[in-house]
Amino acid sequence: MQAVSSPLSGSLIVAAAWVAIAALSLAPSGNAFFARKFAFPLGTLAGLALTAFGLQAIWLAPEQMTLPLGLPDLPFHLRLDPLAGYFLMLLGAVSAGVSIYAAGYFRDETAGRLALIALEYHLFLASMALVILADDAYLFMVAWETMALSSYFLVTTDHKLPAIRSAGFLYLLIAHLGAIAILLCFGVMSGGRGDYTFDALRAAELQPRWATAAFLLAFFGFGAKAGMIPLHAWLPEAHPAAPSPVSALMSGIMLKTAIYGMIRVIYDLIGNVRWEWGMVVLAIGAGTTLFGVLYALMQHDLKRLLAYHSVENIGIILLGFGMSMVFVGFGHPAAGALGLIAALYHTLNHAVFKALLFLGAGSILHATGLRNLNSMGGLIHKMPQTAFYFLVGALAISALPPLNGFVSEWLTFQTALQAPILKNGVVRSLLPLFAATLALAGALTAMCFVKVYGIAFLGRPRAAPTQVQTAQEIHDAGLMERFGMAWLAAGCFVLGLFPTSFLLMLNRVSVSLTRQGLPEAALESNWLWLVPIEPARASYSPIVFLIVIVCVTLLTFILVHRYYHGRVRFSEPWGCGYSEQTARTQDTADAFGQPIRHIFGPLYLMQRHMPAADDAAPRFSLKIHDRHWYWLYLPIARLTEYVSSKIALLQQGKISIYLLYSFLTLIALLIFVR
Amino acid sequence: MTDAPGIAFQILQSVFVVFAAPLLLGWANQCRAWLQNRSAPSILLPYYTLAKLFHKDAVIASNASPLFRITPYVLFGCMWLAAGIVPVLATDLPFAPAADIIALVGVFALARVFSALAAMDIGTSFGGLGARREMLIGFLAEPAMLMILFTAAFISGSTQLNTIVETLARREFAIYPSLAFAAVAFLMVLLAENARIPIDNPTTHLELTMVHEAMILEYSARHLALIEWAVAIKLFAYTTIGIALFVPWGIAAAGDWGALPLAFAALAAKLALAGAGLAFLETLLAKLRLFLAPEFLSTAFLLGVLGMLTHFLMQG
Amino acid sequence: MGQSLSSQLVNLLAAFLLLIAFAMLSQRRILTLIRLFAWQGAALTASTLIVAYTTGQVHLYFSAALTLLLKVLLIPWVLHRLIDRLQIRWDVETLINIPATMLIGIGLVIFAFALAAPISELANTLTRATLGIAMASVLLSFLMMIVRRKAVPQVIGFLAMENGLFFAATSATYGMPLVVELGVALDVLVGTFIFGIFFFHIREQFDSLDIRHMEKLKQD
Amino acid sequence: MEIALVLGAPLLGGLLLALVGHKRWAPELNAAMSLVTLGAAAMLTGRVIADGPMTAMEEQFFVDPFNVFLVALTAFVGFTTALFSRPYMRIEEHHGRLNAARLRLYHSMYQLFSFTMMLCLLSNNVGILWVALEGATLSTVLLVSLYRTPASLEAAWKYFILCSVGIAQALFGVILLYFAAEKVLGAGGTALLWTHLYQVRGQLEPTVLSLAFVFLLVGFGTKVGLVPLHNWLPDAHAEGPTPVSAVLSGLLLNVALYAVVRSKVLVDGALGHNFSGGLMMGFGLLSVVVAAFLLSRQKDIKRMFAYSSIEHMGIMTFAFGMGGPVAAFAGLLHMTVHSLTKSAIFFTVGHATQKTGTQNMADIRGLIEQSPAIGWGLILGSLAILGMPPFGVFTSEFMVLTTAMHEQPWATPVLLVALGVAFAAIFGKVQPMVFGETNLRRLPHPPALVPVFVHLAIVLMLGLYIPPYLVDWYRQAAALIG
Repeated sequence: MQAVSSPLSGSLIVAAAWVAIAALSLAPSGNAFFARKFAFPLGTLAGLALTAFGLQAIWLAPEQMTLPLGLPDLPFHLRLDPLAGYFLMLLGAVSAGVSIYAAGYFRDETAGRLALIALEYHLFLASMALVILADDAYLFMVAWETMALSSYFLVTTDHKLPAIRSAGFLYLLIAHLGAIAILLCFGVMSGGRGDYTFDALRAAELQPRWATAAFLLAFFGFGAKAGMIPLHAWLPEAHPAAPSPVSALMSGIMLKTAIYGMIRVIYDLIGNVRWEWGMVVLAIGAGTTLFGVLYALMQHDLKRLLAYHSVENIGIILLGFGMSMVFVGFGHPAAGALGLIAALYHTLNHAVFKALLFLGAGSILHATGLRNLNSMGGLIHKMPQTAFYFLVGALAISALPPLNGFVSEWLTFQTALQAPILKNGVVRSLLPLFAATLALAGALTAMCFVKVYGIAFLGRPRAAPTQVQTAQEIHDAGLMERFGMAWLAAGCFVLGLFPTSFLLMLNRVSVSLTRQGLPEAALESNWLWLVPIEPARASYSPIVFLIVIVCVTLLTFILVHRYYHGRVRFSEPWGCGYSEQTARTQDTADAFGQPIRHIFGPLYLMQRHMPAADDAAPRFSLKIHDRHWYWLYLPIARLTEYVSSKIALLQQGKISIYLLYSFLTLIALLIFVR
Repeated sequence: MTDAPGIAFQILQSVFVVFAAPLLLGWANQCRAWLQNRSAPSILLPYYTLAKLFHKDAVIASNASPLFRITPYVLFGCMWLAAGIVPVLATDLPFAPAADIIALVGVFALARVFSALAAMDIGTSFGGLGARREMLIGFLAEPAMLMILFTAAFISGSTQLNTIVETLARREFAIYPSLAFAAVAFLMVLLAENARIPIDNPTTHLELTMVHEAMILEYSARHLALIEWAVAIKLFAYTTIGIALFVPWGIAAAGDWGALPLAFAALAAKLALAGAGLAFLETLLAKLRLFLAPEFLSTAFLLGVLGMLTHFLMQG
Repeated sequence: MGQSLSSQLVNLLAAFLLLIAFAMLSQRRILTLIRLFAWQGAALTASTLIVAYTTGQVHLYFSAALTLLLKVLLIPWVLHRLIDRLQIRWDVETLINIPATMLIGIGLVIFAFALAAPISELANTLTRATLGIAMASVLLSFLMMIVRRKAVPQVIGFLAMENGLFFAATSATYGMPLVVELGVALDVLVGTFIFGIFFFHIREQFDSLDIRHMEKLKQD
Repeated sequence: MEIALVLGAPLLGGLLLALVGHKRWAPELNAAMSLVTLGAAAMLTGRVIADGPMTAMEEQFFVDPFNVFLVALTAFVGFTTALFSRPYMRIEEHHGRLNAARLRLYHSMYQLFSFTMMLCLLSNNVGILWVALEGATLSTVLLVSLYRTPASLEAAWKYFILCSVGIAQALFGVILLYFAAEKVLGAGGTALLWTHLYQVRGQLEPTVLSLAFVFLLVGFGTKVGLVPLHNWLPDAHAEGPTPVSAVLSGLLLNVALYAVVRSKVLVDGALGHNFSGGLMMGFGLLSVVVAAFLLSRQKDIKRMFAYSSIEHMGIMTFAFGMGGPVAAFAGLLHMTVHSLTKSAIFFTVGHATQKTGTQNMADIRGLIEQSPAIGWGLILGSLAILGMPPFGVFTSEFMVLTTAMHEQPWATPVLLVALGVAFAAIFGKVQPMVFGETNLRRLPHPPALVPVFVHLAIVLMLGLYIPPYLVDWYRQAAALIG
């Protein structure tokens, strides 16, 4: 029991358990018995254990361990400090919900597919745990790329669809390019000493020039994984392509490992943060936020829409992180700690609600076979429980109080409001503007989720019956699925209502990273009040908030029913008295985004087909293209193509020319020797 | 913070706001009628309307979901909560620390999201249209509102309305150019958020122009009454936020019974002016096309930003 | 035979070797080319014999005998048979015209001499200057392989290059150890046979030994 | 004794199979002979690891950790390839692409090829090494043209001419080396022996050696496939039978690189500075970059993986050029993992092309659907060769790159860009072949896929854990290379 009592060895055992589950899933048995019955529930238990170890580790001193694996000069180093503990908790808690959901979701897969999914799924989890535990560059890279690889195979589960193949390709390619940048970053950080343990990297004192280079590389490399612009292109392709629980893992957790890496490298390994870096992060973060939400509004594929929202939320996390860097760079560590806490809190929040939303989307997909919002409608009647959980997720992601999304955005705003302590006038006035983009994004997100929820769950079914399985077949999610969603929905509430306990945890993380936490006044307040700086400056109490709002609403309800009657008559919808009200007259997802297209028109590359006045069968179609393809990705592809076409000219098939090459090489070398 | 007089004040204010809110609406309508040379309805008309609606039988579309039926209560609750937080009569209310200005904006957003969802529940063309337009206005107004509030927050160094009001009310009189910008922006946001001309027209049911009314078309009787009431409270809350930010003088401290009459008088005067001003503006302005709304609101947003920048510039 | 005489003789033969290399470079007729190749072998044999005689290295006699057998008799004979069987007697075509080739060749000779000069200083053998000539003839053969369009002259070029190498080995170092020389000779022999097999295969597939037919595998 | 067996088994096998190579059981005999070689190599390895370097037959042969490592690798891959070629060649015969006579040639030459490589590795004599390397060309050239199609003839012809000419330059280098060594060691047998040359390397004439190294590099480098001397390589790989492609890529290139590295050690000793290393790094880098960019233009699957071999030989050349214990270790490790992975890839590619009847990548689709093992083997192998962890190729690349970062910082970004381009190219081509819809035919004989997964498993293990005795062994070898 000694081994399990230490969080580090405990976490390692969990990772090993996941690997073991993965291996066992492959064991040939009738109809993938193990994978079907045990793999995912066991994975859930492991996830819960990991949550406990992570929570424990936040409060303990960092712990290190070396495994006799890896390179001869660089065996696997592991380290569990509060930051890692926090992310392990995130991984464990969210994956527990997703795994139990997956246990139900994958019930009906064929044996071969199920075994593979269970294998890749648990390898994916284990590699993420190792990314967080890694304490040397080699193990980190191995775990990092294993994570990319296992998720790639998960993404391409339905590889017969060409779109999914190209999504998988793009995903792994960008992931690999990012990994190359990260590797180079480690190289820069080691500064030529050739020691690649994180301890050595931490100890290295870099010249500002090299530190900036390392920062840029890390930002690029991890940003590619996190899906920040302009490296986001893979994300809206790959996340929807995967089976829904996997999408939930990818959006919910995998993106967060990139955030983890960024914080680990920039704050912990490089150190001496400069405010200019923070401005870069802020600029990219703001762009990512707006881009993500504006493109999300244009989507009618539910999972794609959610994927774009992941882009947006990464932007929000980057905003908090960037502000933190600016403050730390200017020598205001307390404000910096607040920004870091806001970013980390949003990381956890996003993990919870985005996983929840993807699971909800998965339930819809399972029940109706639909991903296109334009064909959905009225699902709240067929799947009320899913509808409830999805509503929780939607409210949370829209940053509405008293759920969790609001708390972290609130903290980010509070960070921005610290701007007056900065001396630099430009930066000081820019920070609130970045906060304004956050406000804009928050409101747009609310709009987007009104669209999603209103169109998918409310209203009347839009699709003709032939398109959908017949109405009777649409059923609510199964028990396991509901359990998973309930777990995550509960997470949305807990994180939203008890932020103070998490604030203390995060304060500990921040202290362990930057040796500086929140001011005393903030920490002394009791659990009821969330106070980031001091009570007079800002406070928020979600519990009081919730109680008041529930009481008031109930009071109203009771009063109304007490003093008046509760009579209700049911009838056809009124609709201003128009008689022709069919399901087709409802707003579609595309219609809902129309004002946004109108206002932000230049941002989009639209391909619209408008029906003409005399069209017999009028059809409106709309395709939105990402401009990044045209100014970034395709030019790079063309440049590569061009270079290789020029190099290919070397090889014309003529043996005389080949001999000439050898000859000239020889002559050139001989001249060189002389 | 949670002493007995404080709680008494809190309850007093909450009840006061709920019951006074329709009065402001009635007053504004009356003023407007006068200004437009119409014979004015009674100032109490909103109360009569509410009473009438509460007595009627509710008619609900047969495909309505539970969401549709709880929304009026949620709306009403949200607005009531907002009214409890804003320092209308007194500062230092016990509930006030539960939510600062950002959370206040959050409360309004919550209400907006619920009303938009309810609008889409029945599945009529109008509901979707209204919800879409409402969210459009919302996403433009919300950042502008935050910018305005940030300006005030920067001046007072706090996002607690309490602290802001106290800082502004108890200080020596000074002209803040930044607040001037913010005030104009706030006015614009107020008009937009409360579905007033030039963004929306609360008295129209024309499909081309209606926003808020389109969302509540399917509601009737007590549900409609609650919504209408909530709308009135929202207007009241916004007006009092404006008062708290820009002309806070005369407000009492919680538990200070002596200052209360003065606070009442000051509030009544300020609200009467505000209602009249609202009516004046609505008479003067014409309804904008829907697609000019973004221009209108982005102007508000820019004014808010300008106010904030002015603050930083002046402060040096 | 004194040291100076033998070294003069070797130098003379070296010059002869170089001359033949040039002649091969400019030669258009395939039969003459084979004949020149045989002559080159003969010169090589002679020089090896002289070195062997002068230095008394016994294994060089073997080497000389091997050269005579292989390069003067066997390979030319095989080549003759081949072109008889394959009926290729037409003129040799080149990719670059012959005067230009010759000019490049002269440049190469100068280059090789310049390159070999500092090394020749170090040599204590009687034939110090020959290293440059050996290198020059290797390079000239290389050039010949580049400019020829038909398979057979290319092979002859390759064999001539081997001659140059042998010459370098004998004149600069008094020959490599015997086992190596035997191995090299075996390789050359096997190589020639494989070339022969190839000629037939190529001929069978392409109806010609023009290597322009063999430019299909390339990048596009 | 073991040396005699390592050399004798394939030689005997070659002669035997020249007589009976057309029989039904010839493939089994082929594999059996390779197994004997493998056993002998294992014994030899054990002995060298235990007792240290040794020489045999009047110092004509010698074994040290460096070459015994390659002997073991060559014997192992030689054996697995023989296993693979058993069903492969039968299927080829079944498809009518080969007849009994050609099979006899194939089997005989396969063994002779093994023999020449072993000779090349074990010989202490630079001259014999040269002879053996030329012998390796001669024994494979007829294998490349085994199908007697116009394309295969063309490929074989280019292979033959370019490699022969190249290797002739190496002979000149050997002569120059002898010329220099003779002054120190005296004429006669010992002046060409590595062991002796190594001892006196400090006294050799630098001018001559630098000149010699140029010739040796151009000569052996042609066989390594260094750009711009590489032009024979893609053609020969693409047109020969797949087992031959596998051993060419997996083994012959290594052996040629072995010769280059041996020469480098001598020259560095004589010159006292890293002249040869600079040249090797230049060639290595150029090879990596050019090959990476050419990868995306390939249509033929074997040709593409041939370019990938060029790229990886470039990485190894770069690593050895950089020198130092870590880089040399990485180079050796890379040799191992590249051999294993690349041959595994060629095994899967072989069966894939047999299933589809084409080497054109555009026509190969959906392997994973019809034959999961081939599909998984191909995609995992490709990802491994592209340097995806946790496979061992990443391990060595990591070591090369991290060493380069402090030894040659300028080269690192270039290498990384090339690796990125290579990734996009290969992965972009492999994925559609593996995934998607399919209509493949069944093979008349069950394919041999055990070798594929054995290779990949070893590579995977090396990515996560390098056993201590292997580390020790590599370290000893790396110390020899310096």
